[in-house]
Amino acid sequence: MKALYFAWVRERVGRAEEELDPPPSVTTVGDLLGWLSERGESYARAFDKPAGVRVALDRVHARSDAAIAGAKEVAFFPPMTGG
Amino acid sequence: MKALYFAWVRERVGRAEEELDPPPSVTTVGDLLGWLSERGESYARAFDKPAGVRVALDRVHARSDAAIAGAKEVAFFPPMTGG
Amino acid sequence: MASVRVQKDDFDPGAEAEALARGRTDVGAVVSFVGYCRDEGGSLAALELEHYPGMAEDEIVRAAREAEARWPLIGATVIHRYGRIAPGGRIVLVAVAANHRAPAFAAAEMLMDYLKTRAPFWKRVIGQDGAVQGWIESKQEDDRSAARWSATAD
Amino acid sequence: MASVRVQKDDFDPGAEAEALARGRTDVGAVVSFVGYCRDEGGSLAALELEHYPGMAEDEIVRAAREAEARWPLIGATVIHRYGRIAPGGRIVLVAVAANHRAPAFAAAEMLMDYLKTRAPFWKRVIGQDGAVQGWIESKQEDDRSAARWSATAD
Repeated sequence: MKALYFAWVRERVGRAEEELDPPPSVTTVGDLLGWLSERGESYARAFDKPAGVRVALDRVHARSDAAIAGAKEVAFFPPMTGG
Repeated sequence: MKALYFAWVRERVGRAEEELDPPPSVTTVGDLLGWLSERGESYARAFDKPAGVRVALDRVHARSDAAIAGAKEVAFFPPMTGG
Repeated sequence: MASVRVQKDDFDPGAEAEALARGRTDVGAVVSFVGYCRDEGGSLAALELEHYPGMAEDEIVRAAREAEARWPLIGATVIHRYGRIAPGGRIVLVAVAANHRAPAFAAAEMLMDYLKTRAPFWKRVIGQDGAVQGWIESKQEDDRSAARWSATAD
Repeated sequence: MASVRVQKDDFDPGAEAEALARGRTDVGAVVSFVGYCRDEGGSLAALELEHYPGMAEDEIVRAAREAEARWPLIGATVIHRYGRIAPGGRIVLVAVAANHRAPAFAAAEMLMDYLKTRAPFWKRVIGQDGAVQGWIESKQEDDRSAARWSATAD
């Protein structure tokens, strides 16, 4: 799946996008956040407070318990501050 | 005191303004409405449902129990429908 | 502080709203409301608005002062037209500027509710045959809407 | 039905709002909101708005559909800018047309609340020395304001 990072999540991870290939045990958004936080120091900094990071699956907001199966694009970002 | 009539009050009374000289027994807005309703058929038509007529004293909305003493201008009109 | 105008002429709502923010960096929100003459059922040639000159302005200024006392506003403009206004024509403008959106929305709504129920204007219907079809009746709904602002403790 | 645009360029709020009413006689009310870049304390050179292209539009369209399902609206336009915006510059427009003022006000407020809390935009501060001063934090107040629309039974 294609991962996109925005705002301070992008800055901490150090890239704007990448391909992710999580193991089969990673089935939910929450699992994905946990798996990402263990990918090294920069990921840990971005994802160590998972409640602070919002996730969208295929451009729709997704909660922590949402299943990631079938998603082509997953995005990670801070709470929104537009408007 | 100068009386002004607006909208259907003006149409029923048959004039837009006139000088009023109510007797000393007329002390409140409610008294004034009662006194006016007895000035003839056209006034009766305008003032027979006094709750339907709103009153302003010197360009400020006034309730039925407001004293008219000192007022220079009194206006009578239906509920407002602007905006 | 509020600018209040009662006039026969049309107005430019965009220019009025923008004037509240122009050249300033403290305005975060401008809410504007424009009320139009609607044609209910294709039978309306125009609305004719009668008003009480002097009191109309005074009453709108009083409403604006109440709004300013209640919310931290940066500026407000209220324009209310009188005379004949054809369907699609503008009748009223309320524009409010504030730091944040909540006071701007609340003040604009309060001003409109007060204009509907307290400003001395009366509308009557002119039919397409040119005949006067009588005065529009006030709506209880408008009274209830206006009562919100006195019922609230805030 | 709603027109949704996410763009770098500035917009003309008056023209956008007027376009919702032009040539129609069923519109009684147009409420518009313009959000500006404020300078809090004279230290801001600009806000820089990052967004999630594609999802930003989608999310605003979803909010507009929710508003349309909830209130009888005649038209709505939402424009949200991205990129650098200096103090005094326009960031966002919400304009809503309806028969009556209550749905127009309610829908404009709901859309703004949703834009603040659900549309994927992030602001950061550029100081007058040109240095990036970090991301603006989201406000709990905005979440509470947005929660009004799901808490109501209506």
